Amino acid sequence: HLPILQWEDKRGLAFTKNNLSYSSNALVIPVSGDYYVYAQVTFRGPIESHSKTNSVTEIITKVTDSYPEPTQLLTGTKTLSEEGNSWFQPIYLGAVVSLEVGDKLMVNVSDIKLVDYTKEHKTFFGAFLL
Amino acid sequence: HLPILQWEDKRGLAFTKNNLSYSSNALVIPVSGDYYVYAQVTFRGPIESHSKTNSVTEIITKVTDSYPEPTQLLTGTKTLSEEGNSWFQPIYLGAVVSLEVGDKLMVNVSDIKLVDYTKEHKTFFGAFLL
Amino acid sequence: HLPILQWEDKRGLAFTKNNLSYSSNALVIPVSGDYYVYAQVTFRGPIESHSKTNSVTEIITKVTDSYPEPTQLLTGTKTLSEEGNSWFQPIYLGAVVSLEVGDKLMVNVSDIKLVDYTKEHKTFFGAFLL
Amino acid sequence: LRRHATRPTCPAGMTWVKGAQQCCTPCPAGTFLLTPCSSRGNDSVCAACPAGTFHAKPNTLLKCQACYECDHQVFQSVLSNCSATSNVACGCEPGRFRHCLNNPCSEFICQQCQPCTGRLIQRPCSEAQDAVCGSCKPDFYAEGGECRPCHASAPETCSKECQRVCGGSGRGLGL
Amino acid sequence: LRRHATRPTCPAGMTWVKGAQQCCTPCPAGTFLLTPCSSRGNDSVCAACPAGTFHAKPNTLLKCQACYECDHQVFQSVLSNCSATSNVACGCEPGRFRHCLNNPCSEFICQQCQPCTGRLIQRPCSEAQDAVCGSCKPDFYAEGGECRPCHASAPETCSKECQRVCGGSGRGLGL
Repeated sequence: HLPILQWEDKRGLAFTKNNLSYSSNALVIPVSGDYYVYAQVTFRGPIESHSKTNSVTEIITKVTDSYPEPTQLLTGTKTLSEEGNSWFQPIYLGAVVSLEVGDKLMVNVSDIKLVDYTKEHKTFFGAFLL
Repeated sequence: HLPILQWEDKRGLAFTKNNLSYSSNALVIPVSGDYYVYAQVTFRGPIESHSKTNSVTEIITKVTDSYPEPTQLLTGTKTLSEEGNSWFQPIYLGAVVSLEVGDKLMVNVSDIKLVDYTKEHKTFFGAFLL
Repeated sequence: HLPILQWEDKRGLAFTKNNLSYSSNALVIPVSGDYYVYAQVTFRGPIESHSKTNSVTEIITKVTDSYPEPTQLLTGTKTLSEEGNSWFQPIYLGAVVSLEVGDKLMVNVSDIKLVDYTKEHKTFFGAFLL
Repeated sequence: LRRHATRPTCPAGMTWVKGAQQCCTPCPAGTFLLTPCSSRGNDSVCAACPAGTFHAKPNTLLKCQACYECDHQVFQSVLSNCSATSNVACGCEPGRFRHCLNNPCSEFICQQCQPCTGRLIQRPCSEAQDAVCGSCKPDFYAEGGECRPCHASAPETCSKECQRVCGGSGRGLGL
Repeated sequence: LRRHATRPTCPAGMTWVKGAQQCCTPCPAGTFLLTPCSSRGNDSVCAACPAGTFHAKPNTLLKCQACYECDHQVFQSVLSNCSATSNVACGCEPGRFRHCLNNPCSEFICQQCQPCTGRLIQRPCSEAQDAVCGSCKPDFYAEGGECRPCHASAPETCSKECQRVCGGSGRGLGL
């Protein structure tokens, strides 16, 4: 599977409430229902050690006890045509999904080294119960 | 007018509830109020039969009995600079709009053949009452 | 700081309600709580008087009495690789943020001249209380 | 409480108004529905679209649509202003033509017409398309893809097209 | 129920605190407001910003801002660590300079300084800009845009700049 992003859940703009908790890289659903789930990842490159990247992908996945494999809920994937000069590219995803208590939500990316993790307002992840 | 996308409203992640129904390519509003409406379309190309595409467009439109023409609610439009090699490009749109009972919401695209309809987590459409 | 966008809050699709008011380029928060804040700006260019633009940026910022400087809440920034021919590029941002009564929300952009202000469904800004 | 009436079809020229839960005559173009007609027989009250808004068609909407604006940054100009019954129409400033960015050409920039200096104009520049330049004008000669004016230069350097200009002055020089 | 007090202006040095609905002295930079001052006269209680957070200014915020991080993937280095009162400041690793991606240069990558091999350095590489190389150093000669060291090569292949090196060894060869 694609690498999973880690998140900060307390400092600065980050917060969790209404029992929506964050543990081992995942948001844990406290109550069954429909949630609007969203995430933005800002990618940037090129990274010297890397061969040319021709696309970046962000996927919000769900892990649930009721199924042995993660399910892809939302995917944003884009090709890059930047020919070597430096580039950056945000991908935003958001939609309503039905979740069960205990389900876990995670964000996977095509390549962790390309993720701009330096500023909390460029890469973020969240969910709220409707 | 631009072609209208068709959607799946039952299988997999798709669902409708609280009387928000889907019929003839449109979400039908069951109760007047303010809704957060959103849609993502993943475009991909090039398609052989096609001359070079230089832009892709996604529009969420409203059809209502109160007006004989559709109204454009949200538009995402992007030029492509991919010079012939294959590309893919998601466009996400979302905002709050005031809707009346019976209003219909649809998604139009610049070119249906360029839409990646293969995976439900790449192209999706929804709305929820605030 | 980056220039601040001005908005229309009454005509067409624009509206404010539940005391969320718009004044001097900012949405003013009437009640403390968690809000889903979102904005899309469609950028387009090139503009003749301009040297080549290599990136566009959209930032949703918060101004509050409790701190003498604006805080960046959400940032979408993208490089452009359009080499001179005309381009357009939407950037959508949205997330949940905790706000206090009286806080002001604004949208800053890297360059106002590059913003497509001509159609209300291409560039928009809003928030709703969860 | 009236059972939620499924949408009945209204007689011709009338539209179902949810607010009033009945058929009303729609408001004419240029206006919007201020108060719907009522079962006690009084008609819908329509009000004019405020400045900067319009409705091109009869309607029972509670608000008018916002007018678009022309994009002066890319040299668009107003062909016709927004009125209560029609959206703004945008074209190009003089000497420019529409370079479409999408189809149908709802997004376009206004590019400068090519000047056809020293050339015959096969098709003049218009809103919709650039000029098409023909061959060199009389008394102009082609050199390096450009058309240059013939000068009464010395006969020997005088190109074929320019004979008339320089040939005339060097009398006696046969064609 | 307290009437919703419109925002009064506080005396100098005090800030209106919504929670307490009154003016309190703000917490100094490096701290945040733990408990607001109360009308019973006790002052605001401020607490230090936890590690990884900061406030550069006096404030009445309930939380501190998260520090940025430097982008090591693009060879940024920490000029000054995040402290309770100031965000991290990022620069470039030695031998690299900032190549700005936007203006104001809040996004940048650290590109390798050009080495100026065999050349005089007109302006050394710095945090803000690349080195500017001058002409070839003494005892170097220019060939194909590069500066090559002069060898005690045979006098005849010895270029002008290298006379001193190879000229010296071929005694008697006039300048």
